[in-house]
Amino acid sequence: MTGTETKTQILEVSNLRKEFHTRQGKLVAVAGIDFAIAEGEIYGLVGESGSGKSTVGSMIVGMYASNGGEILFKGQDIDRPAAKRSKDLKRQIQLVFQDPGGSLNPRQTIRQILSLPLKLHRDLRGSALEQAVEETVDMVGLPLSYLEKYPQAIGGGEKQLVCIGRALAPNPSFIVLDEPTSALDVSIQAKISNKLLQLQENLGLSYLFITHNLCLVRNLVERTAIMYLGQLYETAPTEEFFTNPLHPYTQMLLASIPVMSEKEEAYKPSEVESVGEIPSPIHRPSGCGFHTRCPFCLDLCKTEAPRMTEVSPGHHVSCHLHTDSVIKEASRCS
Amino acid sequence: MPDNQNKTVRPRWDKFKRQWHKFSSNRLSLLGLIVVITLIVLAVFAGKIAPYPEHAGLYLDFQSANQAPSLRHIAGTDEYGRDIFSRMLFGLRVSLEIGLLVLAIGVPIGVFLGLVAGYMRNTWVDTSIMRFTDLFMAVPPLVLALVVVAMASPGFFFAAIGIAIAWWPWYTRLTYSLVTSLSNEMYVKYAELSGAKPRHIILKEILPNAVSPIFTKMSLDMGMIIIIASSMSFVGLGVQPPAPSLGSMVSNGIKFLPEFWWIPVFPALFVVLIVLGFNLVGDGLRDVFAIEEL
Amino acid sequence: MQSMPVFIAKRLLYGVLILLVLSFAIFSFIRLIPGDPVRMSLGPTVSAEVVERLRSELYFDRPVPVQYAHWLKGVLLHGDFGQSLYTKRAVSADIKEFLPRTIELALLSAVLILVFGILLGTISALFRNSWLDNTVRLLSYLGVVTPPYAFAILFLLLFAYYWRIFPLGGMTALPPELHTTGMVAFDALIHGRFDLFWDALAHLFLPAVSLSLGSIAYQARIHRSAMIDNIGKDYIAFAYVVGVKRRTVIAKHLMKPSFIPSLTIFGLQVAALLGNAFLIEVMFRYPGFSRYSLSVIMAKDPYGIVSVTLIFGVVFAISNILIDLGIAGLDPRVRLRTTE
Amino acid sequence: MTHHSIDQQPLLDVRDLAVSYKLYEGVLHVLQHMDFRVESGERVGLVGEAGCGKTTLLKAVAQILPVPPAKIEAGEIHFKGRDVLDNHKMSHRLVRRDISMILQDPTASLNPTLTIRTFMSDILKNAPHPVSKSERKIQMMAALEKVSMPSPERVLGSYPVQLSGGMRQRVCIAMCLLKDVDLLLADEPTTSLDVTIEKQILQLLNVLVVNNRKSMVLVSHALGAVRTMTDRTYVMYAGHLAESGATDTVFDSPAHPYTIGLFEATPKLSGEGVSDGIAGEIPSYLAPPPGCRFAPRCPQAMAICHEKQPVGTNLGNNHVVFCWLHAGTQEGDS
Repeated sequence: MTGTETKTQILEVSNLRKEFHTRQGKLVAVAGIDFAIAEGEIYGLVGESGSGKSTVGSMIVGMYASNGGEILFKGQDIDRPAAKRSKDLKRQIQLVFQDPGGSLNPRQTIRQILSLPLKLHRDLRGSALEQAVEETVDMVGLPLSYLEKYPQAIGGGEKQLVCIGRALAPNPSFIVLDEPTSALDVSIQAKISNKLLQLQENLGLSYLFITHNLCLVRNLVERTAIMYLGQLYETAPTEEFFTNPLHPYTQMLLASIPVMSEKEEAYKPSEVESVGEIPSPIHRPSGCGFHTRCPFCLDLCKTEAPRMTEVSPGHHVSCHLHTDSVIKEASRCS
Repeated sequence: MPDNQNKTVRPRWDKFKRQWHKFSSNRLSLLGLIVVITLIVLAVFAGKIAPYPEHAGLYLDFQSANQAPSLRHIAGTDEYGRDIFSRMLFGLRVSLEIGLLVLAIGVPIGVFLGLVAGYMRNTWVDTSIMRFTDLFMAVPPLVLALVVVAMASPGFFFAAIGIAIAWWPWYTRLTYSLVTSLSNEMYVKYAELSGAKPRHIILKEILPNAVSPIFTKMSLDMGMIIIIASSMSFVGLGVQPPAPSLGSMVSNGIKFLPEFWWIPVFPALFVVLIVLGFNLVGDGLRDVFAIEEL
Repeated sequence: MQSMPVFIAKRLLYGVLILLVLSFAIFSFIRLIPGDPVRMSLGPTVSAEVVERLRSELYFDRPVPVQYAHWLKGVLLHGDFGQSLYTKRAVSADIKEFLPRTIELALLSAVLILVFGILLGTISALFRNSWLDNTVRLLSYLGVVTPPYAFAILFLLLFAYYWRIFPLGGMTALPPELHTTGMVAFDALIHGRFDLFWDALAHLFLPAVSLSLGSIAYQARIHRSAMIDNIGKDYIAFAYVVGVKRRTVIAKHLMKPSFIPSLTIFGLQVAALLGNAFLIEVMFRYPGFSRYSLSVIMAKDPYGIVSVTLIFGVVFAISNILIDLGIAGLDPRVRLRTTE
Repeated sequence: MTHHSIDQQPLLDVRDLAVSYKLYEGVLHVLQHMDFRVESGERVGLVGEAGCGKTTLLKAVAQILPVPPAKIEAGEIHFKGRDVLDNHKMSHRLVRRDISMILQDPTASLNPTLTIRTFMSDILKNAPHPVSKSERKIQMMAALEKVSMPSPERVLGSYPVQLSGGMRQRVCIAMCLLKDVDLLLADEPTTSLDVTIEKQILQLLNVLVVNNRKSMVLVSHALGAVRTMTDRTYVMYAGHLAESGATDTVFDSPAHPYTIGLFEATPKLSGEGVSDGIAGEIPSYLAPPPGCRFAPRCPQAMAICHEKQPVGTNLGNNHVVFCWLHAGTQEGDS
C-alpha cells in the first residue's frame, strides 16, 4: 500500500521489523510497518514512549539494519547500516536528534562541528570550506560570531539551529527529525518549527517528523501516522486525521490532550476515556496490541491482529471495527 | 542576547582562562600548585640548591654523624654524617622521576588499550583486552609490583616497570568506561553515520572528552605512585643505596628511633608534602572539570 | 534468568581461571629468567650432585609447563603448594602458619576502616561546613596523603617508645600456644584465654591502626561526598515532604543508598590493605604471611612466589565477591540485573 | 473565583520572596519579588517555561530547598497565618503536617533502595497517632486503591525500578495521601509521562483535590491542564511574576506580552499554523537584565522596560500584570 499515488515517493517502507535482545527477553520494537513519503512531503510519525517510532528513524538513517522488510530510498534498497551505504546516500539522508545539547561535541567549536559534514560529504577544504560553513550558519539564522563559540556558551534553541545547520550543510534531500523540539521551551519550539518549515519549502526537502506531540504534528506535517507497540494503526492526510480519527487509540490520544481553548476542545473525541498502561514491548499482547486498553474490544481483537485497510482515499486504519462490517455485530467483550 | 562581534575571539584561550579562574579561586588548589611547582624546581636544580650535593651518594664523615637539626644541617645528618636535607632533595628528584616514568609507561598503554577495547565493544578484541586487563588486576597492585621487581632486579628502572605493570589496567578500565559512555553520545553517533573514519571518531570526537578525567586521575595517581615507590624502597626493592630515595631513608632511619628521630622523620614528612601537593592539584582539577561538564 | 548462587559460582570460576593463567605466567617468568634458585638456596659449598638431586626432586629439570602442571596438580589434589627453597619447608605448612595471622590483622583493619570511615564520613556530611566537618576533612586529607609507614613511625615513636602503652612489635609476649584457627587473638578468645587475648590484641593494635588510617581517611571522604550527593536528591526531599521522620530519613533513606558508592570504594581499600601489610608487618616485626611473602619474593623462590601470588589472588577475589554481594544486597537495581 | 475578601486569611501567602543559588560561577538570582497566594479550597496554576523558578517557589514553600546552594534572600511565607520562615519547630511541624508535594520526576522521587512498603510504613510510623502493623497495611492498601493502582499488594513489595513511570507517580500521590494535608503542591506531575497516562494522573489529582476540598498548586508546562484544572493562574518569567488572575481571564485575555507570546507559540489542536515564537532565549540568572527580565525578548519593549522593573497593575478582578505597557491603566484598588 502506498499513499498519494500522484507524487513520486522518496522513501518507501514495507513490512519493516526490528527486534532487540534484552536480558528480559526479545523486544519487538518495530513489528512490521508500511508507509511511504512523497518527494517534498513532511510526514509525521506519532507515538508514545515504547511505540518504536525512533527505531524506525534510526533504521532509515542507518544506525542499524532491520530484521526484515524493506526500506527503499528513491527506489533503491538502503536497509543496511550507514557504514555499508554509499557516500552519496549518506549525504542525502540526514538527521536531527531530540537533545541538541547532547548531539553537539562540547569540545568542538560550532565551526568545527559544521565543518565535519562539509568535509565528509562535499570534500570541501580551505577557503571553500570556510565559505560553506559561513553560508550554513547564515542559512539557519545565526550570527557569524557564533562560529567560534562552544556549544555550552549558546542557548538550547540556538544549539538546535546548529544541529539543523549540520544536517543541511551536505545538501540532503531527506531529513529524519527525531523529536527535534521536545527538549525546548514552547516559545523556542515555535521558532525552530517555523525555521524547519521555511527551510523545507526553500530547499524542497522531505522530512520524516517523529514526535509524541500531536498538536505540533497538526500544524506542521502534511500526513500523519500513528504508532503503538511497533505497529502503525492509522495514517491519513493531517486534516482528515484530526477531523475524522477512526482508530480507538487515535481517539484516546486526542481525547487525552490538554488544550488551551474551547475551540480546541471541539476536536477532542469525548467518548473515549484513557485507561490502562502501555504494555511492555517485550510482552506484547496477542492479536491487536491495543486490545488491553480498547473500550471497543471484540473477542476477535484478542486473537487476530487487524490489517491496514484504506477506508477513504489516503486514510488507512488497522482495526477490526473498520475492517469488516460483519465483525461489528459480534459480541463485545467485557 | 547581545552578540559579541569581536572578530579575534580565541575560544580555547577563553576556555582556559575560565578554567584557570575556577581553579585558582580555590585557595587550596592554588597552594597545591605552588607546592608542586616548588618541588619540581627543587628537584630539577637539586644539584645547585642542595648545600652538600656530594652527600647524595657514597660519602662518609663519621665525625659529623647523627647530628641534630641545626643551621648547618637544617634536617640533621644521618649515621654516615651525610646532610639529610641534601639527600632529601635528591630523593625528591628520584621520586618525581619514578612517578613520571610510571605514568609515561602506564598511561599510554592503558589509555590505548581502553580506547581500542571501548571502540570495538562486543567484539573479540574487546573481550581479549578486557580479560587481559583482569589478569593484572587479580592481585593487589603492590603485590604484583613487588613480584615483578623481585623477579627482574631491584632498582630504579624495574621499580618503575613493576609499578607501571600494576598500574596501567586502571587506565584501561577508566578509558574503557569513558569510551563506552561517550560512544552513546549523539555527536559520536552522528560522526559514525556521516562516515567519519574510526581515527577521527576516536581522536577528535571521543578522546578530547575523555582527557580531563584521565588527566585528573594522573595528577591524583602521581601522589599514590610516589607513596608506592617509596614503600618499595622501604622494603629494599626500589632505588638501591647509596642512591638516595625517600623510602629507604625512612626505613634505614627507623633503627635510630627514638634518639635520632630526625633521620626517618624528615624524609617521611617530605613524602607527605609531595603527595599532598599533587593531591591538592588533582582535587582542584576534578572540581574544575566536573563543573565544566555541566 | 540466573540465581544468586549461580552468579557467585560463575564469578568464582572466572576468578580461579584468571588466577591460574596469572600464576602460570609468573611461574614461567621466574623459571625463564637467568639464575639458579636451587644453587642460590643451597649455597656454593654443596656439591653439584646434591644440587642436581634437589633440582630433579623439584621437577626443575623438566620443561616449564610440566613443572607448572606438577605444581598445580599438587595444589588441586593434595593442597600441596610445593617445597619452599627459602624456608626449606612445604609451602602449605608456611601458609597454614602465617596466613591466618595476616587475615586476622587485615580483618581487624577492615573493620576499623568500615566503622570509623563511615562514622566520620557521616558526621562530616550531617554537620556540613561546621568546625567538626572541617576538622574531619582536614584530618582525612592528611590521612590520604600519608604513607602507611609514616603512620607506623609516628605511632612507634609516640605509643611504644615514649609512652610505652603498646609493645614495640612482634606478635605476642606470651607463648602463642593455641592453634585452632591460627588467628592468635581469635583462638585465645574462643578458648577463654583472656590474658593471651589482650596480649595479642595489644600487639595487633598499632599495626592495624597504621594499616587502616589512610583507608579510614579515604573511606570517610567518599562516604561524606556520597551522603552529600544523596542529601540533594529528590527522594530525600520527597521523604521529608510526605512526612517521614527526620531520624528515619537520615538513618535509612539517606544511609542505604550512600553505602553503595562507599562499599565500592571499600573494595579498593582492601587491595591497598593487602599490599601495605608488607610494610606494616616488616615494621612491627609481625610474623605474618605478608612478611613471609616478601622474604619468599626476595629469595626468588619459584614455588613460594607462585603460591603466594595465588593465595593473595584468592583472598582478593573472595573479598571482592563479598563486597559485590554486599552491593547487590543494598541495591535492588544491581540485584535485578544480575539475577535476570 | 471571586470570593477573596480582605478579612479572610489566605491558606498560603507568599510575600516578596527572593531566592538565590550560590554556585561556582557566582550567585544566581532566581526568584525575586514573588507574591503568591492560595485560598482555602482553591486550585492555583503556575505557568512558565523551564528554569523560571516555579519549582524553587514550591520547594521554598514545602521547605525542601537545598540549602546550600539555595538561600532565601528576602520575603515571608505565611501558612495558616504563621510565618513559616521563622525557623521555629512549630512552623516546621505545621508545614510537614499540612503540606505535601508531588515532584516532577517520580523516578527520582522514590528511593531506589527501598520497597514501596518500607517507604510507606516509614510515613505512617511518623503519623500523629501511630497505629499497629496490620492497621498500617490496611491504610497503605487503601491509599494505593484510592489512586486506582492495579494489584496494590504486588506494588507494596516492589522496588521503584520494577514499576512503570505512571505507576511510580501513582505511588507518589498515594504517599501524599497517607497524611491528611490541606495543601498539595504538584510540580509538573505529568511531564515525564505519556499523554494518555498524563490524562489519567491529572484526572485522579483533580478528583482527589475537589472531593476532599483540598487546596492545590499545579505547576505544569501543559497549559491546557492548568486551564481546565485551576481557578486562578500565575504566569512567571525568569524568576519574576508576569501576570496573575482568574484562570479564565488569563487564558482568554492575556495581558503580558510574554503570556501572549507563550500562548501563541503553543501549537493548537485546532490547527492554526505555527507562530513565530518569541525571539531570543531566557536570560542568565548570573546577570539578569536590570529592568523587566522579559524586555530583551519583548517585541513591544520601551526604554523604561530596560531600566526599571515593572510594578503590578490591577486590570480589574484581581487580574494583575507586571508590565510597563499597562502602567496607568489601573482599575480599582491595587
